[in-house]
Amino acid sequence: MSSWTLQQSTNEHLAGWNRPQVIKPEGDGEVLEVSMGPHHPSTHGVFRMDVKLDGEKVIGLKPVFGYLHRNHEQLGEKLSYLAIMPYTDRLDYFCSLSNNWGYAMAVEKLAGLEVPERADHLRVILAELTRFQNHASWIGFLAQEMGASGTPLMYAFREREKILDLFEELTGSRMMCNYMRFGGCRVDPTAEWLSETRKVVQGLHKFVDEFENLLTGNEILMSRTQGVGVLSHDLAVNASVSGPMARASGVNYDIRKVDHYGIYDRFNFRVPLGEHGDIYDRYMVRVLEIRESLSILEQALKSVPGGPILDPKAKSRGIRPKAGEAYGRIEAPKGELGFYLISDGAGSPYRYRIRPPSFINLTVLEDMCLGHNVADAILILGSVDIVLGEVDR
Amino acid sequence: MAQNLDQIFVLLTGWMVSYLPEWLRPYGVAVLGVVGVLAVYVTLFALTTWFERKGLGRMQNRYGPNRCGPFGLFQPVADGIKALTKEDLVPRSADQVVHFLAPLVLLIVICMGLAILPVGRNMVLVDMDAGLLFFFALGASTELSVFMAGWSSRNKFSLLGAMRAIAQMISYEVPLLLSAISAVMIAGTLSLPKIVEAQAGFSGILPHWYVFTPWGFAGAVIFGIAAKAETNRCPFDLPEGESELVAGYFTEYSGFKFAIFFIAEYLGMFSISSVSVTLFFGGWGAPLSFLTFIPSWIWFFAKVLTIIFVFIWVRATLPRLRQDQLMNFAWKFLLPLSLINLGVTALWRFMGDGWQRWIVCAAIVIVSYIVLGLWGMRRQHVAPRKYSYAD
Amino acid sequence: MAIDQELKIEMGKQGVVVTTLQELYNWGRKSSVWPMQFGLACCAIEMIATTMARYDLARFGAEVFRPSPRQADLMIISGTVTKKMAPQVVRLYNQMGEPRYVIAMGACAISGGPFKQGYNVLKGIDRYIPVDVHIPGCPPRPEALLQAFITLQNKIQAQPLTGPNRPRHLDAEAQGEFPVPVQGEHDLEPTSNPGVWTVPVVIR
Amino acid sequence: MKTIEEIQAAIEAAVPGGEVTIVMNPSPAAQHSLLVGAGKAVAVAKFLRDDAELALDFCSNVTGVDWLDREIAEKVKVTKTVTKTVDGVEQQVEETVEETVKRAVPGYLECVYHLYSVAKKHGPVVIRMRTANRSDMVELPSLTPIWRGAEFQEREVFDLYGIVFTGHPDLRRILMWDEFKDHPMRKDYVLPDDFEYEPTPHDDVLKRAEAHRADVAQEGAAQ
Repeated sequence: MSSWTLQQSTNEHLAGWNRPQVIKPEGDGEVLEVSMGPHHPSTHGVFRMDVKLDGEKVIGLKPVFGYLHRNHEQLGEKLSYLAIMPYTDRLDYFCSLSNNWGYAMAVEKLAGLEVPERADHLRVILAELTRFQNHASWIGFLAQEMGASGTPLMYAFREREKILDLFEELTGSRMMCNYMRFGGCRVDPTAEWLSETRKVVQGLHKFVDEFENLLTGNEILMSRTQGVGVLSHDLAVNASVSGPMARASGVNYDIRKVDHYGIYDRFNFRVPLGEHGDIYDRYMVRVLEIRESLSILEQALKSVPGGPILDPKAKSRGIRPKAGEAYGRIEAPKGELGFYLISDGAGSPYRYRIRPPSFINLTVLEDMCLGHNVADAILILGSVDIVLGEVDR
Repeated sequence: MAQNLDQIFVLLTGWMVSYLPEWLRPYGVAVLGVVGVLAVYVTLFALTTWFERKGLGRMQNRYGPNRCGPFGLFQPVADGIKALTKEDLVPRSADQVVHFLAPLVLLIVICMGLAILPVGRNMVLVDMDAGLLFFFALGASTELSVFMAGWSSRNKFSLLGAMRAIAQMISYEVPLLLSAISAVMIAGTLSLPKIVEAQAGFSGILPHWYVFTPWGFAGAVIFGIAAKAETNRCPFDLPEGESELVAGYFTEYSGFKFAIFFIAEYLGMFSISSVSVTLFFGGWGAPLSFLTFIPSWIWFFAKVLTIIFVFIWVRATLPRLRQDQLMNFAWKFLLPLSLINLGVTALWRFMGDGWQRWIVCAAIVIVSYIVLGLWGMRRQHVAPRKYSYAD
Repeated sequence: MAIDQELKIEMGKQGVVVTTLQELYNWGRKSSVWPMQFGLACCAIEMIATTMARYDLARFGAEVFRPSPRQADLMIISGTVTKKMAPQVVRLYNQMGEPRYVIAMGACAISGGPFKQGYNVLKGIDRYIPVDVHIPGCPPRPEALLQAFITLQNKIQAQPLTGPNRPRHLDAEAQGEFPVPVQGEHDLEPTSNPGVWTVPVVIR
Repeated sequence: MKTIEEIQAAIEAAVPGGEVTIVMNPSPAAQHSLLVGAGKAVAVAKFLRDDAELALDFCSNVTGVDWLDREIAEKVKVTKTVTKTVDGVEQQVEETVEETVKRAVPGYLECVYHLYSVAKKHGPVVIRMRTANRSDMVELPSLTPIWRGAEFQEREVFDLYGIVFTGHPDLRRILMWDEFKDHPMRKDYVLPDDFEYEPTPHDDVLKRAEAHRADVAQEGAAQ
């Protein structure tokens, strides 16, 4: 292998509209360079930001990744298709079931498998429950980063535990569910589980109301988040920002609506959009989104049909798709989660690639933070909703 | 009997001192007083850390510490033992002397502030004529030690924390002083026991506390907010700013020095709550006329603990402000409001008794609060929003 | 130092608490273990869940998560330590004041776990720093972390303050600072700290 | 949305000399892709983004793929002059024989872009670029100036595969540390770790488990 001299980072030579602007320090130009992370209470794990400060104003910010680079992609290329499934749990460890679905869908595309009705319903139910607990915890973490001593986080985790109990009862694990299979799901839920889920979903409505009463109208929260970290519509699209973050910037793009994957066509739900693209919009879009999730959950739970949960033609163990490639993507809670698979006919993929939403959403972190305070930079990072397992893979 | 119980500590001191020779007695009184006050406040500190952890836990649906002793009451003892025996680390490049001095300076200054607090009838260590002035002078010098800590650590987070602390504490000193002055204007003295005496007496069963007047209520609120900022408590805990600056100015402190910062923070909280109790809540006076049989010092500490509870409650509820918002709040909201409040106090003084002054003063306070508040919110461009859905 | 246990229990019944300096010191240490607010990967979420309302680590006096290593006593290695992160973990450990404890939480922290075959994954943090308690699981449930915490408390309680088995911080000759590995061209250098970890002899 | 052939025709009309060829995908997913020559790749990408009908403004996924040097066995018809004995007379006869010829195909590194349109809500259009070989001609033009979303992903491809993107604003290693020299996602990368001394060898565990089972069986029999 040959080696190259690395080009040093310069933004000036490429004066495109979609590059971060360059801010010069005021006054005598003394710049304080602070490396926030990899150990920092608010970087959601082992993320690092190299921040240049003029006073408290951020005039430069470079994200540094890789502190949790666990080689998912290379491991995937050594493992069988089925053995990759538990690894997808550990990508975005808040939303293992969404990741399962994304991967299962990519393999189904690659191998041409069908999913039975019942399994499709279950997938929707589990993915929306996952979205709910992810967004609720995210709101808690955002308040935590604002310095709210963890009270909102405690309330969010109280509800999260209820949802995790459901997951555990169905799949056997709280966090690492490993539930989806190619062409369906692994375990058939009992009628009791479904009625228990209905009960929990009923209770979640009250929780969202209570949570919003606590937070949405709070003046400190509003003044901390409104007008901070603005991301324009055009930059969001150009920088491939996806998920709630893009929708907060007014990008009308929800893969559930665009790709019509699963059975999302059958449910009535709306896609909330923000106008300003600031942190408050990201917060509100998520709050409204979990309300829509609850409505999807209620519709799906009403109409779970009987029947098998696994495509009888599908074999999960020892699956060997024909040579070819497939890109499957879903609307994960954090954005577009894609899996790109190249098969050469062997038992393990030739190339296994994850398109991580939170990693790509971080592209615009510098643009959003420039000119703001350190405290705002922390909030803006929090508003992106990153999970390091997925960012670094 | 009630009289004796009320004065029990005074009598006790007198009895113990009576065994000393005549020329030693003033010193005896001083030593006993200092030891007594320190012991009480340090016990209160231990109790409050426990109370805070339990209270915070209860507000968050959990138990809080409950393994050490009954209800976890010995938790502070365990923390104390650990903090005392923990290794003391000093960064290699730190300014060793200043790094060592900073917590000491803070503790000494704050302990000195405890001396002038009237904790009960006839129970004050030093009855200064200008006690309040002395207190604020000491309060101003805590900033120095915070800055010493932040600067000497040679840590960027500490430095940022120290800068924030200086800016914040200097800014909030102004509304703190201005709101205290209105009480001084009415009482006509800077001596804390005399301010308490000025609030003695009852109309019917209600006491004559300053907080029950329009200017006093506004003053108490401003004083309370500024006090939170002075003691770096949430929502003004920016100098520590755990989620932003790791641990702010004491990031590099460990072991007992860190414990001293911890103690000093709590003692500062006590002393400033004590002063606010003295200025606006009638000091050691009973809240209702038929409750005067309960000793004065019990009332004093009950009031202080109530205010501490409000501190804890606010901590469990509110997120933190940002630096510029903090400054805006101090200079553009609290400062004008406290200046207006000074005018209202003067008006109150010169309008004489009668119901008119109640209406006029209350109207001015309320209108200025609403106008300033709306103006501030408008300038911040902060409002709830309506959201639309895609097709 | 030695107290007759039976006599002690008897006196306890009479309302007289007898203790030794060692017991008091160990009790203080074990009841006030402040963990560092330091999450690495998946297990960090379970660590957070442990501090939340349902499991409530605060009951043991450990809810004071300090973000600064100077003020923390316990480092919970909650997740995969990658080779890029390992030097920082060792440095953080060096920055903690004695007495300090380490809990290796989860399969990854113990041995690399499911990611062991990865090129950037350290095969267990005990290659560089001494670990007090290992918790298996991927991730361990919050109950497992509580169990580990109680195990650590029992371990502290049982430590004699003198003699050859005394804790490291009371041993003047014990190593205080652990060498931080360097990120080399292909791998960490050295790949383990021989003072802490030796290559296990495999008998086949 | 246009079919892949129409897109190819549109590109060739708009960008002359774009060297666009279609790579068919035989799997049921049928996501066919366009192989774009490195020379005009930026122009092609700009066309794909700005064309009113395609409007592929969203570069979702950027991937590197490593294709090793391989040997292709091909059946080739060869005409030879063979000396044969026909009817007792030696003659020179021309004969066509099928032979298997082995041919070494140089490997290459590939970069795959998945494009979607947010404005028109269609996709994916897959474009790929290939390097000349795996060792020294590993330069490809960066498409970050067209789609900002490719910035970190191209850095990642550079880090893990070693494809050098010319025109990238900030090409540094992203996941591995700066001192690292290898490109670990390449198929011929050798792990630095020696798993030989790892504890719990599997055979040993199995043997012990069997012994244990035998013990339990014996005990059961004894009782």
